[in-house]
Amino acid sequence: MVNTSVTLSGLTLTNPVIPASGTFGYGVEFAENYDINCLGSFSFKGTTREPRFGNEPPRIAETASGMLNAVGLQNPGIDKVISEELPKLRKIFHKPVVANISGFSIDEYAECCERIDREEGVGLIEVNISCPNVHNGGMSFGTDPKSAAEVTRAVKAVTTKPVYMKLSPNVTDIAAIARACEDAGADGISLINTLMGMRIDLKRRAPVIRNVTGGLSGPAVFPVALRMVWQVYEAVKVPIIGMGGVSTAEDVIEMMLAGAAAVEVGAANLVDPLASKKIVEELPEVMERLHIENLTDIIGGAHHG
Amino acid sequence: MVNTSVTLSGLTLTNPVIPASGTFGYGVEFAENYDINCLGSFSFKGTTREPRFGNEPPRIAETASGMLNAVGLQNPGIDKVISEELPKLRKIFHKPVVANISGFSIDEYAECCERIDREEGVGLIEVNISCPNVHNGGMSFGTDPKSAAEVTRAVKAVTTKPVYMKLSPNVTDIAAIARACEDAGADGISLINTLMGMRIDLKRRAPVIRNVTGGLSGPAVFPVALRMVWQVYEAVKVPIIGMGGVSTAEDVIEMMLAGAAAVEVGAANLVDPLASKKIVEELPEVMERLHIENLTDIIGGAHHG
Amino acid sequence: MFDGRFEIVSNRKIAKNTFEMVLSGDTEGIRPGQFVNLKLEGFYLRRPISVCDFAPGRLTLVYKVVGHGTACMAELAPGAVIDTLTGLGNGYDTAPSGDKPLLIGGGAGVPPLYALAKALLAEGKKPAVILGFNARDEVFYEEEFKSLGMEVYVTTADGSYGIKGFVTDAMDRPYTYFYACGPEPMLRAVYAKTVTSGQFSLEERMGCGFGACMGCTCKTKTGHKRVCKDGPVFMKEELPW
Amino acid sequence: MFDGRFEIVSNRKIAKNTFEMVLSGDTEGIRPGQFVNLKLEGFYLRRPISVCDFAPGRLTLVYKVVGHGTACMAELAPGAVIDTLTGLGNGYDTAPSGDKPLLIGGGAGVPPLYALAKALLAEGKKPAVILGFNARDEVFYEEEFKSLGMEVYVTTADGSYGIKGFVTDAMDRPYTYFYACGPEPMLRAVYAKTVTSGQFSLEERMGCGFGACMGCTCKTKTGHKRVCKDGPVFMKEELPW
Repeated sequence: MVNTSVTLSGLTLTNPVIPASGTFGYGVEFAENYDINCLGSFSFKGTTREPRFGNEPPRIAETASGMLNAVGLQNPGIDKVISEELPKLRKIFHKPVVANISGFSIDEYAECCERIDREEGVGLIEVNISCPNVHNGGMSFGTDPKSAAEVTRAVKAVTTKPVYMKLSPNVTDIAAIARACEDAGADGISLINTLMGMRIDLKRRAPVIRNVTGGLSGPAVFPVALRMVWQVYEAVKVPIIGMGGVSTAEDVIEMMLAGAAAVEVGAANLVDPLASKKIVEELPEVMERLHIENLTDIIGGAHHG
Repeated sequence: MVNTSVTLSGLTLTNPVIPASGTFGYGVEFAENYDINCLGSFSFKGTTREPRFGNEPPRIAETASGMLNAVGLQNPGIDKVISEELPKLRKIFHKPVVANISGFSIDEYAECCERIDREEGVGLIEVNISCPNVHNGGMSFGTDPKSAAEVTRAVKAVTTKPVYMKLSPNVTDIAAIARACEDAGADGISLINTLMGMRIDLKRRAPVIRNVTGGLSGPAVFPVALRMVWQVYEAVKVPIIGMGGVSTAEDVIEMMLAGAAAVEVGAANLVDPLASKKIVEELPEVMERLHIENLTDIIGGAHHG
Repeated sequence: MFDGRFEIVSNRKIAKNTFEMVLSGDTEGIRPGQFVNLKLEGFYLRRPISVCDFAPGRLTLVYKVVGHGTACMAELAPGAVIDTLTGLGNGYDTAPSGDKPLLIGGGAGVPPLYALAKALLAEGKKPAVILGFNARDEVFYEEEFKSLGMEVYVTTADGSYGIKGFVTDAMDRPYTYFYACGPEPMLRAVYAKTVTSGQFSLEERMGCGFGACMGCTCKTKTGHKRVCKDGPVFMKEELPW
Repeated sequence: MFDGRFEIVSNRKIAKNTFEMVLSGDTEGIRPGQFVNLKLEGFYLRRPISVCDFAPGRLTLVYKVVGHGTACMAELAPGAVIDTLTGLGNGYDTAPSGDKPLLIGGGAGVPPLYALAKALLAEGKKPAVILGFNARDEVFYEEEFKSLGMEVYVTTADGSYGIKGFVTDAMDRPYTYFYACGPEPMLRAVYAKTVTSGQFSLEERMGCGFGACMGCTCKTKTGHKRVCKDGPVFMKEELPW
């Protein structure tokens, strides 16, 4: 019997498969399709202090082996998430959840993280400083080491649970930003958020997405995500949650060989509502084929090659 | 009859389709398959002062809707290119060619550009300051506005033909780098070079590519390329050669609507040796379907939408 | 939501750029006004198509070729199998229809009204339908609706067939309730003209089609709604028009 | 190079992870030792496969399932059409072979030697062949070579069939020239052992397969060579081993 469990800053997951924020809502839609307790955990919809409608539609465009989204942090706001979503979630999901928090100011990040930190059932806080779809909606924080460090420090000062900073790939030097977060006390790094991209409607001669640009996700970005996980693994000592185009159990192994301690599955959930469940189920068989007994043994394994 | 001709800094091309550097050699292989004079032009293999073997193999990996390469600027060196390749080329190609020049120092860029500038048949110089596959092989110059400007100034000082700076997408602010090149006298901007990516061999538990990372190209990167062409179009006044995953005549139109005055076709040539020819042939029909009479009319057309 | 595999029985052109695809597969739980989401080879996102008609084991879709995806759909041959999510969206509520509901469809908005008409007739109601198109060569399903034994009014914008004008030019008749589906400008024109209550089916670019990605959210008087999950059918009273 | 469409006639397993695919299409200009490059649905890069046998209108490929691409190839059914580039690579030179050339193939390196053997026999020469495998269940084409009427020696690393050991353990016999194809370690062992001149076919990860991308360049005594275009066959004297 292979061992699929992994540990993130003291938090042990039965497997490394974590549906990514923004592709899994607050769990309810997927719980209608399968028992989501088979997952290692999941990262809930990026939550801000105020309720947000997000961007005007259209918010979605298709690309080769991927998609663009510019949802723009639509969410009910931290009050409703705490008063309505989390209680609903506790009924259907009995494992620690990853709380994904976004913001527009350092104070907002700190306030929301401090409040979510107190919530039962929250196992880890993922601080999204990399949303490409809202004006200074975090991405500005995630593209500069200094401000990334400031957010990290502010959040760490008011929280007790592991804090993972979710980084943007739209940068020249991802390692420098990861290092800045680690130095500022981050318990881990989560990457990549989406790559900024766009599509144009040839008939209308205008951007497909109302917001003009959107975030690219799906298998198309997997090689870029893998490269950045590799670079960050060489730059920091804290655990990494790797994501970006992961769609199969083999992708999970590849991400972990690059340095990820756990893996988030994003766009795949939108194309196949059972994607994350299937990955969890395929994992042991793929591990056996590759002669992997303990999944934790292969974290960063390709670096020693 | 639609008009497919476009103009780059006074250089008029019968159509905007230009096979990209590194996917078309010095033209010979493709001339065996079709008359390459149907092309607007083509950008020859990145040439350096010294002959280079490039990186050790394996140099190639496959990705979803794309590929990674880490050829590492293999080329016969400027002497042989001038004494052997260009004479061969003049026999089979009767249009101005785009000379792609790479280097490891500002002096090398200047020296090679000065020499290629004098060559008959060279219509435009594309300065590659963005090769991701060799240590300080240009990409270091292309990821910082100051050094990008220095290379531009050095090259402009010793050349008479239009100089286009080829930029790397592996940056936080592509617009700032494009602006720096324009301010330093660049006649145009050429983008994007490849996105840095990687793949790992699950059986060997090691990177597929010996160089560890490689440059991602193919349809997977098209939305990122389109977004950067869009951003650069809003940042500079000089013409843009857009590239990155272009595979069809419709992709050409989409790139031009984003702001490209001409378009390079890269990886598509490697999968289908006739790809560029087919795009040239499809272009008029696609223009008619989209009610485009003069291709130049749509450059940046999606910005006014 | 159900995840099923459907096999193509037939796939034929029935009007300009308009095709009818009949599939065999498990249609359990499908309701009029819902849509299915098709995974096509070579495309990353699924293609949402409204349900035109269904019976046990049989599903009929009528779709318009508008892009590469639907163009590739039109090329599919009988025997091909499509991974299909069914039972998506809320569907129509027939309860408030009264005995003479008016069905109003424009172009690609016509198909879902067919399954609705059957359901209303099965409830012993007397629905009438207005089918709006741009021109004669785009007209489809007039006979199908007639053969259900209901009043059918066809309008064409260029007057090349039926009543010249828009669906709103055929609405001056008594009705107890309405169901409208079509392009937003048409829906807004209907909204402005209708005297009764009714239901609108909206369209929006979708990511997942089952409520996860928030890609198709719209604003309503009762809050932010996901067209794919909380819709695509909305009550007239909900819409902030 | 030729760009053609080939239809699968048959595609069957002939040994462990090893399949034989027979295709119909234009084989004009194909030479022994060359390869074809297949465009498979769902994969961006083509799959280069060495030519095992060919006749007017008929092409035979023997391939090993090593990854997702070849695994999907193994699933293809007769009737499927594959966009195929043919006439790739230089191929073998039979002129210098003398009258008793020795063909040495290891695993996936065996197939191209079959077309070569036929060509040599057609020139009235008396080739012998050594087929090296890891174990009995991987052995293939022994009968095919025998039925050409030539000496065939099979080696298996585990001794489960034929001569126990590697191809080099079956080389102690007179020969005028050699042609070797297989994994590089095997080729280097052959290189070290051979007394005569000969030719090696090399393998390398390719981008385009027709000399454009410089993805498969190798170093030789006569300069940098592209395995796909200047090779895959190289003279013993060229290799810097």
